[in-house]
Amino acid sequence: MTATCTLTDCGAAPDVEYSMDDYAGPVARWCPGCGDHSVLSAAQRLLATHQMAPEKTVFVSGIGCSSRFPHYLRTYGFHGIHGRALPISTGVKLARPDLDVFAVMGDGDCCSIGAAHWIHAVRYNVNMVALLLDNNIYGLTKKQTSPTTPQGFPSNTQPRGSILPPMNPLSVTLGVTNASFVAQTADWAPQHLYATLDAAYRHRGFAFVRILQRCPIWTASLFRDAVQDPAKVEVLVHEKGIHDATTEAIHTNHLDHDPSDLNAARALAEEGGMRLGLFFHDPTNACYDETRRVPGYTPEDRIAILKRELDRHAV
Amino acid sequence: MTATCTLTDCGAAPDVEYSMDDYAGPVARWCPGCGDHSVLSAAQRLLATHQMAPEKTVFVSGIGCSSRFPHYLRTYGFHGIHGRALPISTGVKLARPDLDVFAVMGDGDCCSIGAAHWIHAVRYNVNMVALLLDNNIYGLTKKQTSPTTPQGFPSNTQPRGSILPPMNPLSVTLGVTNASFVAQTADWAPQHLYATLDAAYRHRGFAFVRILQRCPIWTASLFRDAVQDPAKVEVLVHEKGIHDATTEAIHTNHLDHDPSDLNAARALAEEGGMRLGLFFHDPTNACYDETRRVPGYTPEDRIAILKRELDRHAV
Amino acid sequence: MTTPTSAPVAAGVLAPESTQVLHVREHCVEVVSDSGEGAQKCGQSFGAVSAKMGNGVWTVEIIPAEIQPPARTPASASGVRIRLGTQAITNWGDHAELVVAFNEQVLLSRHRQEALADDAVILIESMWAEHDNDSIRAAWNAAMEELSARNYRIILVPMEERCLTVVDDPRRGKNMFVFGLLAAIYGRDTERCKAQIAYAFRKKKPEIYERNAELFDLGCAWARENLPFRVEVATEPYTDDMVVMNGNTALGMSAIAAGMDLCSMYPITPATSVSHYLSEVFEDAGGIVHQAEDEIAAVGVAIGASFAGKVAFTVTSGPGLALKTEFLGLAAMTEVPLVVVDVQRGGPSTGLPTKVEQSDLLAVLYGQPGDAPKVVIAPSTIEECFHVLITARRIAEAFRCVVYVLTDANLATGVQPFPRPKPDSNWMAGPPDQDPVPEGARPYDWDDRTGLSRRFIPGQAGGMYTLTGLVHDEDSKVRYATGVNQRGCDMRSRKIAVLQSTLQPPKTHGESHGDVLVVGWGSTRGTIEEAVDRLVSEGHAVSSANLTFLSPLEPGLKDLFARFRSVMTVEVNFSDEKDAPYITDENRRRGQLCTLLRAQTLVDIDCWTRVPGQPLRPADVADAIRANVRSVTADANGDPS
Amino acid sequence: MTTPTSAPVAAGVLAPESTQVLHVREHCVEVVSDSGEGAQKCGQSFGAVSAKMGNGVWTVEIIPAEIQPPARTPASASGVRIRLGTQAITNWGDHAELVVAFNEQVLLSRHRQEALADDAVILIESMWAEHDNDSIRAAWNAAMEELSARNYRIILVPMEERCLTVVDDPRRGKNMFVFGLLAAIYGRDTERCKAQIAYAFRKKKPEIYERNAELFDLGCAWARENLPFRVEVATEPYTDDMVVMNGNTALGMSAIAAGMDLCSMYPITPATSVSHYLSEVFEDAGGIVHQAEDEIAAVGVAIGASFAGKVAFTVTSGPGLALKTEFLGLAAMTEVPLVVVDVQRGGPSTGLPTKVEQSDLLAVLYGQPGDAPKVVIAPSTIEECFHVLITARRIAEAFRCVVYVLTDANLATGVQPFPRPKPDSNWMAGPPDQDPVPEGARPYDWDDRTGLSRRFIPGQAGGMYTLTGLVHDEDSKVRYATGVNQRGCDMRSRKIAVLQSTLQPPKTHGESHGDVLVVGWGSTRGTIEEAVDRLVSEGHAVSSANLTFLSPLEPGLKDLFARFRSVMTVEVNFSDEKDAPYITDENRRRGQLCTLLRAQTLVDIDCWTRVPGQPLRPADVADAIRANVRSVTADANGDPS
Ligand SMILES: Cc1ncc(C[n+]2csc(CCOP(=O)(O)OP(=O)(O)O)c2C)c(N)n1
Ligand SMILES: Cc1ncc(C[n+]2csc(CCOP(=O)(O)OP(=O)(O)O)c2C)c(N)n1
Ligand code: SF4
Ligand code: SF4
Ligand SMILES: [Mg+2]
Ligand SMILES: [Mg+2]
Repeated sequence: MTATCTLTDCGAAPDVEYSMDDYAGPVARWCPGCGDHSVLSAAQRLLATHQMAPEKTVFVSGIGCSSRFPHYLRTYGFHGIHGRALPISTGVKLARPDLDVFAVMGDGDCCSIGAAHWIHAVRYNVNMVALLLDNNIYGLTKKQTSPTTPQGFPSNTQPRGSILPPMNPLSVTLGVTNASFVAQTADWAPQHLYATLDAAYRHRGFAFVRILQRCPIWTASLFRDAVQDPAKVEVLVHEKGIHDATTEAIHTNHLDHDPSDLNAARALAEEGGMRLGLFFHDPTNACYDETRRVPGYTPEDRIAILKRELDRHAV
Repeated sequence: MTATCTLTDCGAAPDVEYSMDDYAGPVARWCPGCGDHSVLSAAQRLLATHQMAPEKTVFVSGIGCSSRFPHYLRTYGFHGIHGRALPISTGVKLARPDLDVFAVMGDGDCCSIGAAHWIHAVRYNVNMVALLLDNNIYGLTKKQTSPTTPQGFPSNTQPRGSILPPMNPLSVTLGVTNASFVAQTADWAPQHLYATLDAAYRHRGFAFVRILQRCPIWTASLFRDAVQDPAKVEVLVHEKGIHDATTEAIHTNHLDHDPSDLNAARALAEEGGMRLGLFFHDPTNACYDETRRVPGYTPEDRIAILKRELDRHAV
Repeated sequence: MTTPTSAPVAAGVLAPESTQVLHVREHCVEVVSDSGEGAQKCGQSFGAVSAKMGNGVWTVEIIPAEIQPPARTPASASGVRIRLGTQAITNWGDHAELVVAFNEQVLLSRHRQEALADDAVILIESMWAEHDNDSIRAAWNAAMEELSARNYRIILVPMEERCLTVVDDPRRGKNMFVFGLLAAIYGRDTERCKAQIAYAFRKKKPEIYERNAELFDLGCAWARENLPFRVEVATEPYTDDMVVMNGNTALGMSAIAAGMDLCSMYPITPATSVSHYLSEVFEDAGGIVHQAEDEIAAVGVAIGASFAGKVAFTVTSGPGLALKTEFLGLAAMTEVPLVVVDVQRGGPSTGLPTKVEQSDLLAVLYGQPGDAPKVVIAPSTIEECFHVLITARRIAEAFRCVVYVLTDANLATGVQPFPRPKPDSNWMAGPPDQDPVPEGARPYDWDDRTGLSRRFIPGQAGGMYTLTGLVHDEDSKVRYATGVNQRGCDMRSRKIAVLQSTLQPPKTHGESHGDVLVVGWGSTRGTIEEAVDRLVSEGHAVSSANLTFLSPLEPGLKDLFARFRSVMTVEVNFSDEKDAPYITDENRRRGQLCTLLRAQTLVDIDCWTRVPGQPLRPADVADAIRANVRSVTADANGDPS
Repeated sequence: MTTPTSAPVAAGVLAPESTQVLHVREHCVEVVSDSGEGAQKCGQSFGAVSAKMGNGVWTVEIIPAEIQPPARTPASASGVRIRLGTQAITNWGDHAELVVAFNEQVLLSRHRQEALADDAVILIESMWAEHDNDSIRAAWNAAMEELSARNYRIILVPMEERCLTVVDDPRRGKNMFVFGLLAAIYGRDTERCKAQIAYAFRKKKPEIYERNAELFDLGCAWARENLPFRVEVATEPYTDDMVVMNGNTALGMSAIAAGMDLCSMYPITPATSVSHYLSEVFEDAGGIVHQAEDEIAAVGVAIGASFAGKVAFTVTSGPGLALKTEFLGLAAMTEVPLVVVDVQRGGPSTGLPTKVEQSDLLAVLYGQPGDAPKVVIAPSTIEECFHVLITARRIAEAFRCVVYVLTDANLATGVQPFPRPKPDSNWMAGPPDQDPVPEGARPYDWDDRTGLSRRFIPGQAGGMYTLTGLVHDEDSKVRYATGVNQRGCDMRSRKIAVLQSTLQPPKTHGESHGDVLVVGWGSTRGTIEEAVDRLVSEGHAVSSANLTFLSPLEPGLKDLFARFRSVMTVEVNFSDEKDAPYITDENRRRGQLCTLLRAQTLVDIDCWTRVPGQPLRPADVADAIRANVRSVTADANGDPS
């Protein structure tokens, strides 16, 4: 998301002014054990690492448990409407390329009602970070099936079990022309989560991060195995990928994957299984907010253009 | 789309009652040379081949030049609103599995405003045929950039040339979990077009067909080369694929592709170039209209259930 | 028995022999706990048993904003108010007279919202007063200080302590102990209570029932031994069989009773529980609940199904309704029969998702660009919720139009007993007509006088036509010639007038003439009527009228209004206050029904509206009416006003 | 010169010396061809030259429904009506007095739509009468038969024959030949015409200009030699510099003049051409046109940009407006300044995409569930289109609110000269405030009296807050407590009353009292005023008033209405006819402004509305007013009415 796209050099800025606490808003109101807490901490750490000015940072969200996110940070925030975080963020970044923009979405928010914007945001490749907090359920509205709910898992709208196989947000994103950064991480792997956000932030373009997120209230069983047994998780490793020594030590299943290989990324995403890491990265794609950037103007410039136009329409 | 999924045996039904003309509505009002005419003929031929009863067949569309389609057929038709052909068709088929349902969409209709429904229709895998008439432009509203407009091609909203690389509808569709039939054909290859519609109709599930469609008014230059030089087009061939001897004779560039191989299909779609044929086919996926089918009921059945429910709430 | 002080408060000390029995015709009790401690299950069980024993009952849920707000904070308050009566109870009343609170913070929340009567009796968990944790004790003392501004009678109950004798984690059990308290106080039948507990835990293992029954007994016993009062709300045995449920369950049953085939929806509070209920039972009855990818698709699927001859409806709330705007214009234009249920919630935009408001009336009526006439019906009781989809479905099909059913969060979660309906096969739609269409019939063969026409359904031979949202003629052909749009608009609008000609003028509650007529719609009915009754008993000439049809409006309104010296609406939506800065008679933005009635009748109708995020109280409504009565009377006396 | 018969019709035979010159103060001419033959370019060029020579001009496009409908069918009729006057022309008038038709089928289309004066002069391509193709000849004869019902004067013109002397394919050239005809008939200055041709083909090769100029000369010459009449519409030289453009171009310039930064849109007729125009020039002026994936995203991007401190607007029409409903509720709730331009089109649903209607007023006002107060402005001339976004932007920012600008297809494509505006830097917004927020300031620090508050913009240190569509307090914190929603609603509504207090009462066109006042809004203004002038000249006491602000309504309406014995609105939207079956005063659905004014003023305002898919005609409006005058006068005389 910055102008540089090096994935190395994740050290903190030399002259630390803001501490993590400087980014903290009111106490987060998620349930105890909710994975959203851990994403919030990682975001605070990211803000501090990069010493982002709170007033130059905007977190945009939709509606859902996860979309309460901006309220718990001391940056500018836009808690929007359900499914529409991405058009709002696009507007913010188009208007103000000087701001750092993050979008936080739930799985219903992004993959169901917001699906068209999601597809198109990947195309636009606006320079921002998009976080999908995927708890495989509609949390806030109390347990309805979401597009990522595992087949057979019962909910209040599909009490006999979810009818469809779950949508794979990674493969959908990877199917969209112009995808430039696609990664997956998990709330219970805080080091990996942080490293992923950091890589996403450093990416110049639209960085899409799916975060597997625990919801102890409605989908407690879903990630339990993976949380309890690190061997159930495979970590993608590569020199061009996301590096985190702690994660790689805890999860001993490693898979070498070159994130510049789109076909391999798609195949990997398709296979399913629980894999954390950078699936795809192409730092060369043009960013819409850059290609569309127009020079500033003074009122006099505008008056000159208006006069030209009025001349063209003169009687 | 029928209960059988054999792709062979495309001969006409033994006892022909309906002729192609029996399906003809009023004279089509597309421009001379518009590719939509050829899709209409292919559809009429398909209807006749399968002797579909006009009253048991429904063509649903959105809004656009292409969406005028249902008006020109003598079946039931639903000329809906912009971008929403797929929810309407889903409703028709869910309610009435006995009807044959077709959706006809433009590239703006399906890939821009209708994108969320498109993604989700692929997931639902309702047993129907979806035709994307892709002229790479907004036709009806007079030349605005569409998601599939080639980069650099000027339009009335992007007069300096389309800003983004074009979206690839095949790769997006192939990225969606539960995709079951994805093919591409062209209006100027009428035999191939027909063979593709036939295969799509025979497929049990959601058959997505992208049809490259000429618009001589706004995008006359776009397919000119491919139309004039059959060598510019590559035809996918395979025993499990779409077979049409005429097409294979005209277009001598053949590529062997097994449509059951999803990764290969994605790689092929990604490469771009002009390829006609069956990219992917999986006849085993469950269809939402079948998994959701509920037994019929009599008023007495309902009364019995209501009584049970009232008992549960009795004071 | 002690008055609240910041000092520790004594537990009930009076011996049972001195027990006072309060004989009342109605009583209002609240149970409130931290979210997750089960006050709602307790309260609803108590309400259900009370109904079964023959009391009139109305229950209202107290819902926190978050899924799991921090414990021991006012924001965590979760629970239920149960208002009991000898006769039917139609609303949540004014203030709670008895409160059972699991901690002092959730109690504070109710106190601050002015939910409690000035002399309310409060039963509260005793453990916090002497808690090991300093800050908890401090919080308790501060709360007691704050509460001392009122004359509450606070009684400490050792809930935790008692429950620990049976369970390890009293957070999952206190609620049944409290149920026991209430059963003892109100003299509820133990067998019925146990049956209710068994029902509440029907999906759990039998041990769970056992343990909860035991806690219940413990609560009963404690109350019998320690509480110096009982409340007796006389019951009048039902003559009819009765059922008890909330409005959303009633709507779900209504869908089955109406012969609906498909409920197509996208989750949204407070509408979703209609589909939760239906998801459980609809498939047994040949129905489908389809959860679509968004609200646009939800209504699109319903319209597709309806076009194909099935009976479909969609259910939503404000933000979802907004998204359906375009598709609902198509349905109106193409005369696709459709039922839309809007369970209204609070606030503009995302607003107050769990709270009541009646603010979608004008959006429903006028939301569509272009002219899109429609039918709008608002049930005003849970019983009407049970019947409303039967009527709505019938009108939608007979008039080929969209019928909106407006309920709200108050009806959705309010629980009330009503006479058991007798399901009838005539309530249901028949299977779609599949006979060939008669020679020469046309898909929009409008009757010139009525605008009505026969609907063609796919499968009907000879009926093939293409439905379109473009301007079309009788053959459903797109035609832009002058006159074609005028004719289509005329015919679609005419149907509404035809329906109006079949309606009855509204009945008044009270005399059919007088000083003030209060007009309302929807869930406020019970509250308004109770307020009117109070004014009448004070000797005022006040009546009310409830409008069930909002489009078309019921006939005879102008005549009705003329029989009163003043007419006002009472609504749970926004209006400018008359005397606020900058507000004049000319620029005042009025209540939604008020606006509608003024345009239609030209009567100078006033309004009293509030958007408090909770149901109106009879006392506040009575005050508003009283002010109106006063100004009418003053005017009549020539007093300066 | 011959009267129409089914026999061949003679070409103009009179020698030039017998030329009659018609001196008129206004004249109405149509050019109509098959779609694709260029009648629009011809007519618009003629209109522009006429304006430049000092005539008042109004042009209206005749647009076929399809991109390329079959040639030689009535559905193919494409063209333009140009109404010229000595003084300003404000509307398209009643009937065309001169028509140039490229074939008899497109002529029939105009005839059938009653577009032509009973004694219209018709210049028509002669080739079809003697065509080789039997069916064409038969069609010609049938058409002549049908046309003979009127007193048209039909003159055959050998367009094809003459054009073939210069070009091979006269389909691409006849239009400039016809321009030549018109130039000769109306005595247009050749140099100006040539300059106009050069402008029309500025993007083509120079040869193209040469050829078209030659065709123009050919047309002039043929007319001079063969046509026995000329029309002279006196010009009054402009005292001001003038410009000429259509309403959508004017809106585009207005966006630049207002200092807008972003136009975020999704294509939809008839709004899209605003963005086409802007796409060409906006980037030169620091602006962006963003074509979003749908209308929801379009408004979302605009709201995001506005939140971030830039000045954004979105432009759409009915179906697109419907899709923006939810987001516009969020903008109202969160007080994001935003301008929404709705170029209204015909019909409900997809309706009549290219045709005029004024049917979105109530949808704009009431579309959002919950209370969403807003400002609504409707320009009534092309000149007002140029200025409207300057006002709208200013109000949006000063009042932190959504301002809707309602225009329509008639303004969008209508072309009219007006005094050249003098761009002013004060019209433009300054750059977003990036200074730190003062200590203690709050993001919704509503002034209690006015509801106004200061807006915080990202980049302002110390201003960090989270905007939310949930009910929120002054700090933008989500709060569900009683009173919070009421207060927010109050404050947002109050601003509208404050704005109203700054407005002037509307001026009347004509006397400020009398028998009938006609109230209108938007593009019908010119037509209504012309109709009123006719009635006044007949001796009737009739005036009109045009409302620019629809929300808040301008002050003083009740007083104004009281000065007339009867008030009626004239609108291009639907209302039930008073005397239609089943329609009563009680159930009648009235025009949209009429409904609004009745609710607000309680005056018994009548309406005359039509949805013909074309602009209203002064003659029809005059008839409607006349009927109203008659009933007022009859009432006054005690006649039975
Ligand atoms: C237009 C609209 N539709 C529906 C809703 C109701 N709603 C609120 S959040 C939500 C889904 C929440 O699920 P998800 O997006 O996965 O977020 P989570 O709560 O799980 O974090 C829904 C359906 C709404 N607020 N607005
Ligand atoms: C909600 C809505 N938005 C916009 C439009 C205007 N509109 C009509 S067709 C169309 C796009 C046409 O392009 P495409 O879908 O590619 O179809 P084509 O005409 O090229 O066949 C648009 C934007 C509309 N009718 N409704
Ligand atoms: S319900 Fe689930 S997702 Fe929502 S806050 Fe609680 S744990 Fe988190
Ligand atoms: S504009 Fe293009 S797509 Fe539309 S009908 Fe004409 S040729 Fe076909
Ligand atoms: Mg979720
Ligand atoms: Mg297209």
